[in-house]
Amino acid sequence: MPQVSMIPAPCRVLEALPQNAHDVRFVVEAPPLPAAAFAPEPGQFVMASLPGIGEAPFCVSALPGEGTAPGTFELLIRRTGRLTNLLTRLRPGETMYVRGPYGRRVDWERFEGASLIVMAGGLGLAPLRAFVRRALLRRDAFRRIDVMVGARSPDELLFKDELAAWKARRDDVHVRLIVDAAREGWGGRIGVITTLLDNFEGEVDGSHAFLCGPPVMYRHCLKRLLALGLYEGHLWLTLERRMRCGIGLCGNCQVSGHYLCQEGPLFSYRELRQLREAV
Amino acid sequence: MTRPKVAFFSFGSCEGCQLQVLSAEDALPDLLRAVEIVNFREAVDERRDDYEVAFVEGSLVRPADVEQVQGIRKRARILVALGACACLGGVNAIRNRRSVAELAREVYGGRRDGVFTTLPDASPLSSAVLVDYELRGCPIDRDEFLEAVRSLAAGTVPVTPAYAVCVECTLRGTACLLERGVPCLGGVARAGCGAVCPAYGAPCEACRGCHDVPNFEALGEAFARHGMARAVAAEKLQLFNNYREVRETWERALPSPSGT
Amino acid sequence: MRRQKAMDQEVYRFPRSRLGALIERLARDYRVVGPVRRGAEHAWADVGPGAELALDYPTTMLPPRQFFAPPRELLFRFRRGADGRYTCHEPEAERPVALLGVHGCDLTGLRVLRSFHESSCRDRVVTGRLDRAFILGLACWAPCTAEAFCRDMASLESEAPAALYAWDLGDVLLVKVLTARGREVLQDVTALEAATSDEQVALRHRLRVRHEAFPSHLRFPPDRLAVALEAAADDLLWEATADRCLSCGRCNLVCPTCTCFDVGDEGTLDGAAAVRFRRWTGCQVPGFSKVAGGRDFRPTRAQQLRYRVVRKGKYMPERYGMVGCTGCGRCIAHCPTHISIREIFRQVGGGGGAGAAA
Amino acid sequence: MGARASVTVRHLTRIEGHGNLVVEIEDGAVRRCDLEVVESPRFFEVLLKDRPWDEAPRIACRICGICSVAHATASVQAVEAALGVVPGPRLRALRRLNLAGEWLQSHVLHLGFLMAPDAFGAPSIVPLAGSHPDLVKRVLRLKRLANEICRTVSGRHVMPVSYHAGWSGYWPQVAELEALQAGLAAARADVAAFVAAFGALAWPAVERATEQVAAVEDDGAYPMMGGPLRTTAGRAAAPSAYRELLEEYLVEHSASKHVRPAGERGGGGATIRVGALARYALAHDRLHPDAAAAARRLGLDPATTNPFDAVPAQVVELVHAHAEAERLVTALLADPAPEAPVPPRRPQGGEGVGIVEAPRGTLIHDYRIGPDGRVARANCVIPTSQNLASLEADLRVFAPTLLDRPAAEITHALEMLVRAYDPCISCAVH
Ligand SMILES: Cc1cc2nc3c(=O)[nH]c(=O)nc-3n(C[C@H](O)[C@H](O)[C@H](O)COP(=O)(O)OP(=O)(O)OC[C@H]3O[C@@H](n4cnc5c(N)ncnc54)[C@H](O)[C@@H]3O)c2cc1C
Ligand code: SF4
Ligand code: SF4
Ligand code: SF4
Repeated sequence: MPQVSMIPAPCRVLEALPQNAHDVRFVVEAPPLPAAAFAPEPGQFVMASLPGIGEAPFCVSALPGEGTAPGTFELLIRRTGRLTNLLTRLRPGETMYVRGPYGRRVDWERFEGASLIVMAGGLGLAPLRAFVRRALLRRDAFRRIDVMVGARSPDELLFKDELAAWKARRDDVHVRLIVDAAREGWGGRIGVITTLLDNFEGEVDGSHAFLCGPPVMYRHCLKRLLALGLYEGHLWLTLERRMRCGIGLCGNCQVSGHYLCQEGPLFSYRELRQLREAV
Repeated sequence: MTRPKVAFFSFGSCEGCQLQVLSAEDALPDLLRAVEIVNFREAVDERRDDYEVAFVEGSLVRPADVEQVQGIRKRARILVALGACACLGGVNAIRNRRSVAELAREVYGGRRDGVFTTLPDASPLSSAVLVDYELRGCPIDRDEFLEAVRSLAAGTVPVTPAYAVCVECTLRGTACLLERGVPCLGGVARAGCGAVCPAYGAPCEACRGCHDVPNFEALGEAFARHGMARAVAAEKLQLFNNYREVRETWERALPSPSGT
Repeated sequence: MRRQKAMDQEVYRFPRSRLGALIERLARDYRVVGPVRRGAEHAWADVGPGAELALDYPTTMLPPRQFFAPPRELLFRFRRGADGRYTCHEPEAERPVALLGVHGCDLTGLRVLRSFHESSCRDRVVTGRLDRAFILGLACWAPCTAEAFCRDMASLESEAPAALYAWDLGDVLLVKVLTARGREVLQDVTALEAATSDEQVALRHRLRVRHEAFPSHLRFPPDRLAVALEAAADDLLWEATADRCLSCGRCNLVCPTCTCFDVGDEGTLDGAAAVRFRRWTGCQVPGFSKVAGGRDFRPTRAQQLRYRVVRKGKYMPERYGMVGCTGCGRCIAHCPTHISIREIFRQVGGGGGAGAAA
Repeated sequence: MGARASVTVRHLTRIEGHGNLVVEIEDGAVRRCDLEVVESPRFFEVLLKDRPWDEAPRIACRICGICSVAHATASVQAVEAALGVVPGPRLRALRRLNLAGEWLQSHVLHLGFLMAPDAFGAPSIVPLAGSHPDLVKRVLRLKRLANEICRTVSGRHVMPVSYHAGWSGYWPQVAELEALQAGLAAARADVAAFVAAFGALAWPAVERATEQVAAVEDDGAYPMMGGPLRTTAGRAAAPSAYRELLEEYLVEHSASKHVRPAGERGGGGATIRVGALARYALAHDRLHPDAAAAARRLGLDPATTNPFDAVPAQVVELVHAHAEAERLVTALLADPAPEAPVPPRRPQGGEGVGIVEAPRGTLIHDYRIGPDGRVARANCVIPTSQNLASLEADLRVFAPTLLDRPAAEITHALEMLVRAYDPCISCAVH
């Protein structure tokens, strides 16, 4: 395996679109890579940093050329601490420092011909958005597509316009939204995301499911989907761990000896079940 | 990034933390470009109240201190506690288990009216106001201070190590004092100082308080293993961590030393 | 057999008085480092005037990995250009290092370091330093500390990756040539005289005596650890042991085979320059398994302690082909509460795991 | 300006600690002239009590951030006196080097940060950086050098960590001493520039007789590491008998004790003064030749009692401290191996007094150590406490001479006098 440097490339922010009080959607110029082009796959991430402040992993939430201008990609960054306080304040024309993409490249042929179930809680939609976009781009390769999105409140919902656009595609993709609590004016469902599985009309047999969200959501959705009969090798989760290097060196992301930054962060439940302290 | 207006204040303390600020020396010109100092009694005449960031040193020891720090809190957008006295009570709190009358008897032969007024407990700032950030240490570390200013001026939060002083001691290759029977608190103490004390031949006395997951029972065991009474660990913790709420974290785990 | 083999290869006499000449020779090409006395302890340090090479040292607190992956290392500097953008500048490669007097456990440690970096986890800076280093190995005649168990971990007799390997017989050292570079250096400072038959007899005798001097603490081979640790995953011993743990992290930091690091930034107040550096950390250092928002994925002390031990005994051999513990005993000797990986290995391996050997 | 005037400055700036200046003038006479010390005590004498003696220097140094090396030194010497430890010559040299570093640090801070603004008409050193960039650069460079000396010897300047009875927790490496040597050599020009800058200044004159005190060393060195107390009135006392010379007493308006000459001499309002001027008066003939030359250049009269002459006296001492540091570094380099620890001859404890000349004057720590290895009693006599009575008396002499000036000027002049004394209020109250 070739050595990958930890030196980032300066990347111009093209658009900075606040989603709510703490999430910002960024359209970013792809890093100019000398050898290969910057070609992330769904589920992969980049390390983004600001000099003198720090560096952190962020999932690519829209891939270059997949509904984006070529040579650009998107990140969705939530303000939570030292680095993200400042990243979320970047304006168009300013620079963030990016290296990657990192993480396992999932072979998409394995999903073809199957139905897809996507379940995203909160920030979990950031990585899963890239999956849905890829699937819609190659719509013919899949059978039914179900997208379930949960959020704490309607304000917290990410990519609202895009969700509406997906919804408008009707039977192309079955989009259902749910929020923990709502103020007046919310016509949709209220409750936790698992309840969307209560009278699930989609297909389970032979489907692939993709999950991303807070740890509690994993525990409950996992149980429900397995109970519905989903094969555990078709249940995909993304794991969050501290990652300092992204290239399998720093060890922070280890689970049972596995370096998630390289072997993940996307895993099938079948793989994860073997790993102590994984979920 | 605008240039924040900052002020320095001090309560019961030795003013060593402020001196550490003045010891920024080669970084002072940069510091003065990064912030506008509007109040720093130890070094400048000017005094204004339009500060955004207040750095406050010292423990609250007089009734008037409480009012004053509340006033500072009202004016400042960000309040940073500087040093062990302000963050923990520090050495000032060693006295907290004695009455003020007893203290006055010892030092002033019982006289105190008109000379001074003193609160029953020397307390950290957090006993009276909300503290946004703490720069620990007795004294604070000059580089940590500059890093904190840099972070605040940039609009984000300073970072503090979550781990033990032993980490820094080991990284700099200092031979462990505890292994030689010296009562070192490094195993429970919060790092950030660069483990200067063990490197210069003195045990760590936890002037930065404790790290994120201190195990005081194990500390007692470590002391015992190296030929000291468990109570010695408690006695050492009294040096900087004797303020009521801080003491409660370790008191139950360790036998109290006799007579104190 | 092994003892025989030692004699088959090129083994030469090296008068002790030539050590100074060897250091001088190496200093032409390398930064020369060896065990040096510091008060009551020994530490790896530059040898030269005022810092005498102490080949009779027991062991050091920090392992030789400090020269290949330093405790704190500058990754690169950021410099702000006229356009406000930063460019990154890596530091220049330092002088290669010559390490003198490395014991079997630490030679093994360097091999583990390499095996880690030859898996998917490749660090060109670290392997580059390993490639360029010159190492003089040194045989031990007795356990360096009461905590050492190198014989159990099969590292006592390790010789690679040394260029030269020495047996210290007092006035003379017998030196085996292991690499071409080793031979080149050796012949610059000695006449490549073969060991006398007396010396060969003396060496054979010392090796026999040595075998007795190293007691066996574990009664099973290290390759059984993986299975034993798996079986003991839910043993109560983890909790009971962790009750004594301070989470001080010393066990991680002193270990010759720990590789984890943290990354941090620092910068000047005017923002004109910044550095990104890495610094040793480990699975028993508080905060290691935290993610943003404060959640900890391996929150209990018992889980953290188990992780370290299982990584050494199971994950590392499974993934990198070498057991991650060399038996150097550092983590035991330097643990404030003397938590002993040897004792844990002994307990889990004592015949079927779970508490069987309490 | 009417017949009545009053000057109250709450929380004097550019001094260490909290003090208020209260002056009331009526019918051309000064009715009240007090330096109120409103700092609350931290009760260090009680904090030291019952603590193991090895901790004493580390607790005591927290009395004051600016002179923490002096406190650590006085404290460790008190412990050593109580335990019967006689430190070796090289350990004493190491400690003296650290004190020289602290003198340098404190005098540079006082002259450069606190007095220079007065002298050059600025409210602080910040605008001085624009008007006198060269001086400010030198101030910062010398301060850094002073810090570096203390860091090398004791880990840091504020709260030194290496002080133990009979041994040092750290012994500087040859390379570290060599770096200091180079730094000190390079700083000679900065020191000379200080003399030049301050030599050109004129200060007011306040004439009032006072008895000046310093601990004058037995071996002929300029007062620094302590020794018998001597006064300009010809009195003397061994360290352990300091009470025969000095008497602490309480006043209503100050949380700091005051000090006067002991015995009947204290009756008639007699005052004492310690610090650079006192040392100069008592031992000017012991200065390093460079410092003596600086004194001549500044025209500093050994017989002066004008408190403003403390400023040139500090300049002279700054030269001396620098030269002393150079001498000591060279001596330590000649024999850089650590000195063997000296064990206590009287481990069961007893009484001990430790005296040093802190930058601001004579500092006394007086302990009793019990057979349990703990401090049984502690008393600390602080330079500023010894100076307070003298300072107030000088204010009373100075204030009437200012009456024809506007209030702001009176205030400023009086503040300058207070600053000239370089009071350290945190210390004084402790
Ligand atoms: C695979 C993966 C994908 C992710 N994808 C996304 C995403 O798409 N969107 C999103 O919003 N989030 C994502 N996250 C989470 C994101 O990485 C975190 O929110 C981010 O790391 C928070 O960093 P912070 O500095 O703002 O927060 P904090 O909680 O303040 O983190 C602490 C910070 O302090 C600094 N620090 C800590 N210790 C030290 C020290 N000793 N020295 C110097 N500095 C120190 C570090 O730089 C660290 O960033 C993802 C995480 C992972 C693992
Ligand atoms: S000397 Fe103290 S801080 Fe350092 S490793 Fe030992 S116990 Fe920890
Ligand atoms: S685990 Fe302990 S005994 Fe094993 S190599 Fe590491 S430090 Fe040495
Ligand atoms: S050295 Fe011992 S006490 Fe410290 S973290 Fe390791 S096991 Fe725990």
